[in-house]
Amino acid sequence: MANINFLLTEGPFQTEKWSTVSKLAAAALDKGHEVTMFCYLDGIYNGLSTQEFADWDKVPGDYFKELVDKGAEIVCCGICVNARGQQKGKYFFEGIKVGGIPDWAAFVGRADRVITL
Amino acid sequence: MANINFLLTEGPFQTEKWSTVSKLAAAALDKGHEVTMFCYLDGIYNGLSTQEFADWDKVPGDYFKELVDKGAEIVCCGICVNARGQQKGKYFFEGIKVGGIPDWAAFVGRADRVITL
Amino acid sequence: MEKNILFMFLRAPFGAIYYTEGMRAVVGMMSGMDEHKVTCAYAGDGAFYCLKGSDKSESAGYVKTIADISETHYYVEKESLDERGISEGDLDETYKVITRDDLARLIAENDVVYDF
Amino acid sequence: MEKNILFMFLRAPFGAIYYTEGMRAVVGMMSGMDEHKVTCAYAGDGAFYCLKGSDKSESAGYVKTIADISETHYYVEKESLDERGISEGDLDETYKVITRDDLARLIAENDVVYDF
Amino acid sequence: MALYLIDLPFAKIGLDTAKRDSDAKVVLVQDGVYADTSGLSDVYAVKEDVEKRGVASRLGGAKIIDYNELVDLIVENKVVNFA
Amino acid sequence: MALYLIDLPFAKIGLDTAKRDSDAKVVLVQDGVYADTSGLSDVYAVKEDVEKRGVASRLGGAKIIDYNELVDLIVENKVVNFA
Repeated sequence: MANINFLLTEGPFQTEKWSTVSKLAAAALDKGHEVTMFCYLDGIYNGLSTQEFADWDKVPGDYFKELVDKGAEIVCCGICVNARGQQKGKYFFEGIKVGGIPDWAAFVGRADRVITL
Repeated sequence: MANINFLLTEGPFQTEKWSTVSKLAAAALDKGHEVTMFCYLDGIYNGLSTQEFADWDKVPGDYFKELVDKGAEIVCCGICVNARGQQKGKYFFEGIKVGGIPDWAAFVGRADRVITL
Repeated sequence: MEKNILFMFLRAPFGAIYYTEGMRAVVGMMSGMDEHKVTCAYAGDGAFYCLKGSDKSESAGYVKTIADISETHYYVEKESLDERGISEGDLDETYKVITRDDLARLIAENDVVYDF
Repeated sequence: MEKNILFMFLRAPFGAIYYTEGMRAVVGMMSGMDEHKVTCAYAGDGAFYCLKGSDKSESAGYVKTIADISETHYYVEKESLDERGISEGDLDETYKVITRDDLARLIAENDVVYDF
Repeated sequence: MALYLIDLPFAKIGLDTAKRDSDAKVVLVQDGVYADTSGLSDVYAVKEDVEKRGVASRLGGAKIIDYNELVDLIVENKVVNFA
Repeated sequence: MALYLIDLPFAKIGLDTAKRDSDAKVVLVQDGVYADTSGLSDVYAVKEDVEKRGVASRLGGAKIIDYNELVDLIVENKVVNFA
């Protein structure tokens, strides 16, 4: 089994990167691989538990919540979180952590593969 | 004097559109023009009053707050605000309103010029 | 005041949300008090959206609403199609092919020109 | 485990924040427990950043920190320069010109390849 | 008179369209100052964007303008957005 | 063996670099499925992205794969990111 690290630098809705990353990571977890993810820049908005969008059955955040439930380790860049007004991740899903680039560097150290999207 | 409407579809930090728009709008207001702005898609994040970024003297939000103080009318798309987990603009600057596309359509109706960035 | 508005869809569809949120905007522009008239033009990477097989389910509701309000034209630019190796036969019939000269004329005719 | 990491800067600088937040990331990669080794390469529209006159004040602090940690190379790709009409004389001396073949070699040599 | 606001992602089609308008004025904003405007005569570029990128010498005959001058151009001309 | 992950913005340089690697496998993701991969032989494209865009007939000999197969390719090959 492999350890795969994802770097996600864009937020939900605006581009489809949240969708590709969350589905690819889910597939990796289902196959028994380890998944870590660092959310950098606008990527941190994916941690929010407060998304409401009636047009879709599931909001992007639901996919990230499911990754955490399946055992993924997700860390959001704290500098980015506070710069973007998200108050230390006050409204993030439980299990999505606020950390720093050292956490990302450690993920890369443990990773067999690194994917950026 | 002219009425200028801005459409802003990207958020703070990630791209420099927030900077161009806020500085151009400030220049227009200083010259005595009327300014309206509709924040759509990720543009709604510019309304947040909770940004904290120690590397810069001013955060992007400060520039939008100044536009409101100078008389600009700024409306953020409510569907985008809630979809992006920003809870009806709970943490937006006072004076930055949450509305809908009809507000934008009305801005365009009143505008002599329309700028998108 | 009622205005004539040209919405140009220039970004590759699906990678970014503009292709569908732009259509939401078109509906809003037409249904407000001013009853703006809107024309839609696909060009650049936006032209890919006009392919027959591209998934238009997200904007189908908007297109229907637009049709109920007023007659609206959907154009796609020939030069952009040629650059991408797309022939007229590859296109959904909703989209009428125009040249870049025609696009320039649409730009000149409309009061407001949006890039999406 | 220590890794060799290539950071490729591919986006036009200033329009998006990647040109400077990427350098923040480089510092972080080098200063963690694993002490990863980083090489930086500018290519595509990223090559514009290497122009003599481009404002490097936002990343100057990171570059200094990086130099204090270990010797790090900054490359810029010749093909990207040529496509943009940039000659070697237009470049800041920090950036060493390499060919696309060299870039392919750097990609092969490094364990991790990031696009910024 | 129309003023074409040009950023890099839409520069090619925007400038090519502007060439079909004999009264076109072009303003390069943000990464648009990297664009190749050969074949166009009435070209402006935003000072702050030019200075950050260090591209003044690449701009040929483009006039460098600040935000105040850009506001005046916007007020005087219909705006066409390719930014 | 290296797997090049290609999206449209970096497709040109990414594919051109992949051509210099005789062991290259290329995976087109997202808008990358619009890219021109002529000159490359071992090309894959993500099913969901191909179907949304309706470009199956434009892909030449590219193999269409789902996320499960992409995971396998990622695990089996070093990944080079141009996405």
